[in-house]
Amino acid sequence: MVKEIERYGIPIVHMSTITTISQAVGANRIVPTIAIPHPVGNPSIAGPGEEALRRDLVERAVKSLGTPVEDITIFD
Amino acid sequence: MSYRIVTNNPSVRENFQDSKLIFIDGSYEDVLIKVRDLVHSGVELIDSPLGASIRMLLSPYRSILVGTERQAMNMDQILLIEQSILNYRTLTQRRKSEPQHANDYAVVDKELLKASIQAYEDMNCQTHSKFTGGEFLETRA
Amino acid sequence: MKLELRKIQIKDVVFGEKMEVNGGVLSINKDQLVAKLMEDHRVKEIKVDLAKPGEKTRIIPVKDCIEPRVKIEGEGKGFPGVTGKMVPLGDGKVNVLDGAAVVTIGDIVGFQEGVVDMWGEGAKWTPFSKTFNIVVDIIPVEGLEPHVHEETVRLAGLKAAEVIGEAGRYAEPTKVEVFEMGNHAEESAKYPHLPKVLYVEMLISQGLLHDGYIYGVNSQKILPTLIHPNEELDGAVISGNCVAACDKITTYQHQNNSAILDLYAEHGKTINFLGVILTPELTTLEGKFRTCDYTAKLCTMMGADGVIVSEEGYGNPDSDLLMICKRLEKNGIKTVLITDECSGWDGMSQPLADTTKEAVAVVSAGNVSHVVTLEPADKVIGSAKAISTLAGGWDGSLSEDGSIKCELNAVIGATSEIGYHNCTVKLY
Amino acid sequence: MSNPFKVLYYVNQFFGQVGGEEKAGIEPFYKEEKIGPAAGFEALLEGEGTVIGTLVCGDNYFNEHNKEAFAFIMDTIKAAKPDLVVTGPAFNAGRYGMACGEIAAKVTEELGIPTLTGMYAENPGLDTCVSKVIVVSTPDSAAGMRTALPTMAKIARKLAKGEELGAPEEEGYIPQGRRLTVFSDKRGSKRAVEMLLARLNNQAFETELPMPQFDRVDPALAIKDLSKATIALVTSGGIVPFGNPDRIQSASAQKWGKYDISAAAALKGGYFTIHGGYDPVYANETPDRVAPLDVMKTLEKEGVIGKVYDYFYTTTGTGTSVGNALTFGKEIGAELKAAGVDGVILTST
Repeated sequence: MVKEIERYGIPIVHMSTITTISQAVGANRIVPTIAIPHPVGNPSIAGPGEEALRRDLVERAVKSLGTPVEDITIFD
Repeated sequence: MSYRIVTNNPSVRENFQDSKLIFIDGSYEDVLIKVRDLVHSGVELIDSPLGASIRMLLSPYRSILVGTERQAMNMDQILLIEQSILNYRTLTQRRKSEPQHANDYAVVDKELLKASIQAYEDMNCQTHSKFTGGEFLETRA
Repeated sequence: MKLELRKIQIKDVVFGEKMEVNGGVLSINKDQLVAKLMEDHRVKEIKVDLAKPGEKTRIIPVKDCIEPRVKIEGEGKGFPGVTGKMVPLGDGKVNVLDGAAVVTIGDIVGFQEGVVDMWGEGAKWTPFSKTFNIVVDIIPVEGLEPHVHEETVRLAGLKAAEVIGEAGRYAEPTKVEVFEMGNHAEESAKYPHLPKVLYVEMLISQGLLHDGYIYGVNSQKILPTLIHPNEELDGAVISGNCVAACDKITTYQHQNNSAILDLYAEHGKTINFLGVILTPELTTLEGKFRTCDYTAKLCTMMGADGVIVSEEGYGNPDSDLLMICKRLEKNGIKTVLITDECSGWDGMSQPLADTTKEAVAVVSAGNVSHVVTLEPADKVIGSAKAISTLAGGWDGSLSEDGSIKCELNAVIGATSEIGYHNCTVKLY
Repeated sequence: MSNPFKVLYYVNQFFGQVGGEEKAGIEPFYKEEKIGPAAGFEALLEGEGTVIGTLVCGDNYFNEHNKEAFAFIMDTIKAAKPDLVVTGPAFNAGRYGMACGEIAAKVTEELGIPTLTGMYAENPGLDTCVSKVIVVSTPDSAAGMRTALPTMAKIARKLAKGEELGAPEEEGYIPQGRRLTVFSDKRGSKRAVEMLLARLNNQAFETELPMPQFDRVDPALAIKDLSKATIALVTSGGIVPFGNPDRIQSASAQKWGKYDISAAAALKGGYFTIHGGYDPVYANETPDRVAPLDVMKTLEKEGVIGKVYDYFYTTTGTGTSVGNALTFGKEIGAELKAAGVDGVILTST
């Protein structure tokens, strides 16, 4: 899916826990996430801590879209 | 050195202590899925999930060794088990079950398990596996 | 080491009074053979039958194939470490009943396939349709533990080959093949400019009906080991009746390992053949690391420029195969793999259970899921029950005229991963 | 001699002799005549087959009014009942190739009529049909008509008679991706030794089992000004509105969903997961843990990004076939492109 969307020339960032899979499916911008059942959250710190964590991850993803890359780049 | 056996083989259930077993009342694929869930939660995958012969891939029973403790998630092991499930489905999609041979499959599965446990105990080490075999194809995402 | 394989071409096989070869006709004294095999108190009954190329005969379920031979000069009677006293192999003169094979059958477990058709469509797919087969059906006493049952069948087959091999003791060979190779220093001095090549032979080593043996040692218990090609050609490696019919290495195929023979043929001409590394295919991931690292290390230590790696089985051994390849290529050793593939009935699925980009040179010995149709046989040696297993794999596989649709998977030696057979895969 | 088999031919406006690019918008029409390459094609069948008619459609019309074009084309073919449908050859013409490929694939799949087309190996239309229909390999321009048509005619005769085709390179068609077991004149070990010798001597060799290729796409250009950018949120984590209105499958998804989130501040409270591949408890508590709409809306409010795109897209990852994942990506990407979306965040479980 990643590649097909990027083929339209739209930058796409893949937020995924298993970065090796992201690479295998052809993502160029990758943000590693927390865990498979909750990639952008962490129930064990539910509350403001979790919100801050999610914001951090999403900001990283947004910034990656504004960052020129030439090859697979992991934003961690 | 501790392990648990994820199995749907009744003959394995009869021959091993309950504390060693995660018994699945289901199919070979259900065993793989249980192993997948465990690996995702950080449990070590000790055995390769699929057998070494096409014949045993058609077995109704499967027993797989996993670790006992949750550790850091191992991406390569996750890839391996995920890919194994996909391969398993491809390989068995055309096959019928062979209830007449269930007992034989149970015996061979149990014997292969014993060999695997022996190999694991022989190894006498506690390092965590870092499987970096091939680059598994993945269809996720 | 110098091994002479003195080939006595067998043109026919008959039952007779004596054990002998006369004018290319192998005569077998059935009673003598049966009596010898019945010495094992675990054997309840032995049935012996013959199957010749072209006959409408089906043999099923085949456990192992063994070439009958006798050593007429040098050490080693039978299979040292298994049926005979332990001695090193690889030197001496051996009389070989070329074109004959002992084929063992019998239910160790009911689901075992393994068909050899001596005629028609089925014959094309197995190399053992071209041999004169002495089929030995081994029925053990009841209540044997499965490992003991397997061992009983294994030893009976090896002994049968030994007893029948005696028939060739005084026969004149039709051709003599000499395999001679000095130590590495000598060979490298002789051929300083030839690239050094090793052969890595992987062996399924995972337990009941998934084992191989080297001088009687279960390969589960070894680190990868270096062996002289002559030793394998002389019977040092035997099969453990693996359930993988199409891609197991039968004992016959170890005795006549095609990868060894084809590398030997180039030795001193285009390559300097250094030897064979036997590598176990283990079940545990840690075990796989150990053997794959060790195999790559041996190849590097030996200074190999090129390596051929052959697999046995399908599934988890694919990982070993590719892990070895990856390590060798990273060490700068050019590697060629021989494997078979499982790309589904339509040939559209991913062929291997694993993949690595370093595997740039791969020989495919066929798709194990390729479907073939076997005509009804006039005579079946073995078990009709096994045919129903063969035919019962999926709906509609047994048609009204009695022909069977089955996957290559069930045919002995069809997709041999030591490259013993001619199957390959083409992209359509 | 039996009756000649009936061929229905498809061409675009150019080969249909209607006109060039200026006529690319014409609607499809059908004539019981041999138009353009159809005439030459029939002659090459040497009396074994006859062209009963030619369908002509403008390339732009086909691609822009796909549904309407197909409705007419399929109805025409159903009524004409040909034994074989031939489209093209399209050479390297992209839009024409898409039409030739899509029509050939759909006719054989839905009507069970054998089809045949011809293309240059890099024509983008190839992907739409190569696994389902025989595509004759042609040069990249119409100058190759003279070589393409005889090959197509030869294969057409075999297809119409139900004869099996030989290997792709012998027959002249593009490999369909089926790996078939055949016999080699050399045993496997001999082939391995020869391959190794070639490698050792730095000569060319051909692997018999190419490793699956990880096709790569060049990274798209970065967004210049994030504060003006519209960002879309997509997930393969199976997050759907309560009740799963589109009934998206929990595994092996056959479709994707699209939901208006322009008025929502977060997914929490209106969405849950139907994904069968992971423990759903955490995602059901707070679906934003899988698809972080809450944070994206905050960033929108703060002006870090210009806007969150009005729709959120979802599907399930587990077991979704590669083919489906490709289709989903293409379809979703096309919508996002059309809507002028500047960037995409895709989350996976």
